[in-house]
Amino acid sequence: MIRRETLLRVVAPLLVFGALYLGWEWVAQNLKSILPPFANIIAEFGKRPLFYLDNLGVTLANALVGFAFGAGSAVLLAVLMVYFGFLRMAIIPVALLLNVTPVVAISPALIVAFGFNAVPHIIVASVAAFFPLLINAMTGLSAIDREAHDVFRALSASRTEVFLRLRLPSSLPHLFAGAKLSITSAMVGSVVSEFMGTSKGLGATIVLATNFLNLSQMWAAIFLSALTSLVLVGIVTLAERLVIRW
Amino acid sequence: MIRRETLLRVVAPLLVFGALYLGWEWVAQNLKSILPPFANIIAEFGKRPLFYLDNLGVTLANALVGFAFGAGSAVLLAVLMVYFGFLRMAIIPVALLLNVTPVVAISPALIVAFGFNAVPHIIVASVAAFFPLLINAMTGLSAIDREAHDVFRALSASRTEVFLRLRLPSSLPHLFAGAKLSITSAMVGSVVSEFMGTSKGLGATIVLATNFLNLSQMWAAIFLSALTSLVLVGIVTLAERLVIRW
Amino acid sequence: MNTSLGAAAPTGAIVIDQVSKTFDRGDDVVRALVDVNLTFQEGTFVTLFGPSGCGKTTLLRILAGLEEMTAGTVSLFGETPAQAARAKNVAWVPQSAALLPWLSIRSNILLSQFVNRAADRMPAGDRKRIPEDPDKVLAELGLADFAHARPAQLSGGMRQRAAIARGFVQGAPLMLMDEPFSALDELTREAIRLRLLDVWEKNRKTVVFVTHSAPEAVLLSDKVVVMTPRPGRVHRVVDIDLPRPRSRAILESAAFIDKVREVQSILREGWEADE
Amino acid sequence: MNTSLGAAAPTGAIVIDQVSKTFDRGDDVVRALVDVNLTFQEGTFVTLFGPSGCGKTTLLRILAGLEEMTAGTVSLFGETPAQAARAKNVAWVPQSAALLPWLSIRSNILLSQFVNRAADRMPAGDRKRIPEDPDKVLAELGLADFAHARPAQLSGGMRQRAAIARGFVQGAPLMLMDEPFSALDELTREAIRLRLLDVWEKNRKTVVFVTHSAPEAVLLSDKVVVMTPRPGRVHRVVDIDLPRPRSRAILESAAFIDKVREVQSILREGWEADE
Amino acid sequence: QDISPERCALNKAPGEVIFLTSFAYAASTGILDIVAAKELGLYDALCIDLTIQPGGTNIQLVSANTAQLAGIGGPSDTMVGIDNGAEIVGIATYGNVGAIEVITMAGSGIETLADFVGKTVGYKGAVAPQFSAMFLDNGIDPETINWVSVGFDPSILSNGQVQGLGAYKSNEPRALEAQGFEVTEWDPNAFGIQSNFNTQIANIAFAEANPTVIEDFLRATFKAYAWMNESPDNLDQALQWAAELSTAGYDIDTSRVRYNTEVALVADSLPAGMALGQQSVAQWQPEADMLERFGLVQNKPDVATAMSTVYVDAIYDDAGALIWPAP
Ligand SMILES: Nc1ncnc2c1ncn2[C@@H]1O[C@H](COP(=O)(O)OP(=O)(O)OP(=O)(O)O)[C@@H](O)[C@H]1O
Ligand SMILES: Nc1ncnc2c1ncn2[C@@H]1O[C@H](COP(=O)(O)OP(=O)(O)OP(=O)(O)O)[C@@H](O)[C@H]1O
Ligand SMILES: [Mg+2]
Ligand SMILES: [Mg+2]
Repeated sequence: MIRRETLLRVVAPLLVFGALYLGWEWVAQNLKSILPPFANIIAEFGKRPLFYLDNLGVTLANALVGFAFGAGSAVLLAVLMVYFGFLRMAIIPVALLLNVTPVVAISPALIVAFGFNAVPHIIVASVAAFFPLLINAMTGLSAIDREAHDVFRALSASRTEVFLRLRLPSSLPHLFAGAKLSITSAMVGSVVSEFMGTSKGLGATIVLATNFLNLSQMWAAIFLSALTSLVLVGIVTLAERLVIRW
Repeated sequence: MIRRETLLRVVAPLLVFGALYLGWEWVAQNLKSILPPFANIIAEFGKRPLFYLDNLGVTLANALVGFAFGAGSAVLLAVLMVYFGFLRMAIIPVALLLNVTPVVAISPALIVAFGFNAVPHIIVASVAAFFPLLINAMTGLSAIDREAHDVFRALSASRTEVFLRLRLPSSLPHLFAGAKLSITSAMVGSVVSEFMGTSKGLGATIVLATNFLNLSQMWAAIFLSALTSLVLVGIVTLAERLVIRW
Repeated sequence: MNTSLGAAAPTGAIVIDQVSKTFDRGDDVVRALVDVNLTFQEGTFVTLFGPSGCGKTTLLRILAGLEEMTAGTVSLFGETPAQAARAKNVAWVPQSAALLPWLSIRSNILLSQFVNRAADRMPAGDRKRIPEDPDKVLAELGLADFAHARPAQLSGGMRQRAAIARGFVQGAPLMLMDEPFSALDELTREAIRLRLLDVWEKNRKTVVFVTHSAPEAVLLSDKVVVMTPRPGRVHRVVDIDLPRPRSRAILESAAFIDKVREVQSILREGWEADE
Repeated sequence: MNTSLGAAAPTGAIVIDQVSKTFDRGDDVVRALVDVNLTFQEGTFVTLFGPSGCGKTTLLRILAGLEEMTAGTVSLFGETPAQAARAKNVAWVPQSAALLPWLSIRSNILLSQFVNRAADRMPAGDRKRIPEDPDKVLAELGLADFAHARPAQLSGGMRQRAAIARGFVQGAPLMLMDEPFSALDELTREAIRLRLLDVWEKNRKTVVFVTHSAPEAVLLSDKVVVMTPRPGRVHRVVDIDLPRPRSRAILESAAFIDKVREVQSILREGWEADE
Repeated sequence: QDISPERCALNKAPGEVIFLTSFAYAASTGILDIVAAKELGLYDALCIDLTIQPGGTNIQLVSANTAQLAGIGGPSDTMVGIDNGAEIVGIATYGNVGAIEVITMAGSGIETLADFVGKTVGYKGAVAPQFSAMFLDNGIDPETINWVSVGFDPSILSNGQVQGLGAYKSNEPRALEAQGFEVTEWDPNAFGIQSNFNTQIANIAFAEANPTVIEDFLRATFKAYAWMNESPDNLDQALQWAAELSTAGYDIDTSRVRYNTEVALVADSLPAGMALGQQSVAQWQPEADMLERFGLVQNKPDVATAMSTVYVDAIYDDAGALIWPAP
């Protein structure tokens, strides 16, 4: 049974990816200016590995720094929001509004404000990372076992003690779930922010390639960014397994 | 107590929005090319109400049609995935990959493929709407009460009966939660897709305004899209209240 | 232990013959039931009684066709569990009430009429099921005023009564109840127990009932099947020969208290023999 | 009903004086407790017994300082509940074990030492608490082999024993237990009951215990406080004058069975008077 | 060092100066000359610490002084930006003729401007007022045309996704011809619409505070422009530099054609007595009138303040020759 399950888990996606591949190649053969042959994309990486590595490095660095800021401030705010109802009611509408705003549209303004350096890209990545973690952290930090909380309260445990010994560990599963969404958003945000204001990074690579109709390069950069996101999610999942062992 | 709570719920966000407003005005006064005075944005709507209404109409139509397709196919797939484990394992990796791909980057290719009409914009909106609803629908459709399911099984209820009388109603809270995320994504996707391939819609309005530093118009369009998203979420919430009365 | 409750095992009986059940749990194998043999005549109230993990739920699920047995056969008045389920001839009352929160209580208890209509079209001769009037059942169980309420508006005890009502309305010749009162407090439990006794004594369906409570088992049953765990076996079947109809008064009687003590010590004896 | 269990109410006693508690529920007001008066001497095992909703949990939470009373006063050996909690002089054993899943059992039962260190620095004279050796407590409760296990690896009964161990390790002069066995099955429950009896008879802390089960109340207690709901009042306090130490044998004794029946009928009497 | 120490100090004072290209590192006048000047070290020689960035929202970025210099489409863009409050000034304009036109496929059935009604026409960024004027002057309401914003791939025209395409005279028609397609060009100039192309803009405050930087930026740029015109090898060297900067498969042959086409447009349209980059009110005024006519500006543009002739005039001697080295 388990054997069959494992097999399925590998075969099923392969079949779908296979079908997608055939569809892709058909388009690449018949509508040349839409998709390049898949082999060309792979060849791209072989041709200029350092080029892709460099640009990935820039994007990834912005994404990770942005994630650190966005996720950090989201968790911090969530903590404060759990303790101060006022803050909760104050922040949520603003966070909601931020979440429904197309950040890409604001990225030019950020470049104007912060110049041609990593800052605007990091800000976009942070903003993108912020919301999913805020919501998850809030849920996680609020959803503590009521009876365990009673045990702490009956011992007159301080707020800090309740936080460190109950709230924080209880919220870890939610925090990791949020982090997975958040790091993907940060990566996508980082790529999209590079559509303007820089000539480095996967986003800039995509734009340049689009301008010059270099489809292989464009798709190579798109896939590279998608795969990197998956790897990042994988790393967070691994960290989760290491941390949450109960 | 309840009175004070309600007051807080209104006052707290007002305070934050007030602070944001002051910050905004400071920037508008001191860094003219980044933000326009807030009053100018409001004035924009007064000056050309029909212009904004027309463009909003285009964007909203694409977003809603895209939501209908994306959400519809997500729910349909989720249903199939609940019944066919093979499909579940096949689709999830593809959906994940799709979710981590910056759709904006693909929108030019879609325009090339589908031409200068609403189709590419609707596709972007659909793709954006797809993932959140897929995940939520899957969770909702799988998470049925085991004991209620036993009751159905002991009656030899058919799969269709279990689906219609147990799975579907049980999953409604999840479906609505997914729909809220999904409709926001569809709206943002619709706006962003209009950055290219059309001269109509809020996205196109933003791009045009940005090119000529028409900041009031740019921000008017951004706010209009954000507010519309909030209204859409509100409508879904209302529908939820009407449908889920238990 | 080979326990047979009747010499003959005609169509009008429940026959559990050499039933075993093992679960695969990863590399491990859990023997939930080993060689269970039981026979009950129609109209009997049987209680499966035993400590946690002795396989009570597993056996009940096998009768309901919710679980496949690993070995052995079961006949429910001449049908296999699967056939009986297909004909809606088994009513299942789960541990939690498991009502559908979006339906009114009345719609909830009519569930058996909404699903598996094929069973309703079976030739009248084959049908062993006589659906009951939902309003009558609701009234008997003290829920008449709540027919149009939603489950969320009811207390735990009322919800559990509704779940029992759902079983009765189905009108199946066999009713299976898995610890239907375990989530309730003692007083509510006592009240609902007496209700069940009352309703059951009027219609006398065959019932297989699971409980952890010796007084509950003795109060309700004609036969108490005492089971032991690791692996799950039938330790002894105790006949409860207290007169019927029974009422609250019986709870104070010496015969009752003795029977409870007997059942408890048989349980303990099986448990200790096992340890 | 005004019930006083001792003429004098010295420092060495728990005095509950005219305690009332109402909850605001929207526009509604729920009277959970009305004019409760109780006095217990140190070292007494008291059980609050009564139907669901009679305010047992509410009273216990007031003693633990988890809930404010609306009227009245409480003295726990001369301290208010808040003061007692601040000095870690009250051990709280909740209904579910509420262990922290990320800590080992040993770390879990040491919780009282990890938090509120200020209480540990109080002048020795003020300290009423004598923390116990965790390993000794684990051994007494049969958990010695599981000191380094995680809660998820334990059965429900073992988890509940760990929660009780956590209470004992704290060494507080007053232990409050809210239906600590209600989630367990009857046999496990009986075993853990006897364990508790055993350990308690060795150290004789003051315990206020809540249960729905009359045999449990009678087996463990010196005094059973029978309560009635709507609103929650003390109906009668029953002295359980069975000799100590008590053992499993007592369960079969006529005196025990009579006491159980007496408590049950007092409960029913309060309940019926109320309806 | 081709500059006096005093002037060098002045040029160094503002620190890093950012120039935004109008379109990546394309082989256009106003982009390639700057890339070449940078690579030739001419800015360094004049003590300007110049950084080249591919642009985006150039008007906004220069107005905010996030970048100091940028190339944009032409005087119209400059004046619309200023009308919206941009603090920019035009410092030089390359071509005195429009660089853009509408193209259609030959034989597509579009024979007159009237045939555009109801057709889909692609544009980049915004619909150029030159196009609107061309249609309106010929009795066709531009609103009856379905304008869509497009990217830079001209195959949407040959594939039939659009029936018309706003294009650079130097680029898309040439590219399509190279692929063997025949296109019809609808040049606003031919329909009597006077315009200009490629204006370099600067932040007003920056320009006023650092006039020597502006002058010497133009000086070095035009020096490189001349150097590229000196020999095909020089041009190829410059194209090579641009190719290295743009990471995306720069097509040098196409780019050479493009650049030469633009240089020809610039040279052919240069009014008598003016040197490269020089501009005048007379030259800008038709565009200002056009903007006003189409309501693309809220206030009548003041050409005299929208551009400044002082910087570019200062780098030429009386004979119209570039002064090198700098004073
Ligand atoms: N689906 C399953 N997979 C693996 N093991 C199972 C499964 N269901 C039951 N078991 C095991 O079979 C044994 C009998 O379980 P069962 O639930 O029938 O006991 P029970 O008598 O109903 O216990 P309880 O009183 O706790 O409900 C137990 O050891 C249990 O762990
Ligand atoms: N936080 C609360 N808000 C409102 N009402 C409450 C609250 N806590 C308890 N009550 C009400 O107070 C009454 C007493 O509740 P309590 O939980 O003390 O009863 P109990 O005797 O412990 O019942 P059970 O046996 O079900 O645990 C009930 O009517 C209950 O609904
Ligand atoms: Mg069970
Ligand atoms: Mg309680």
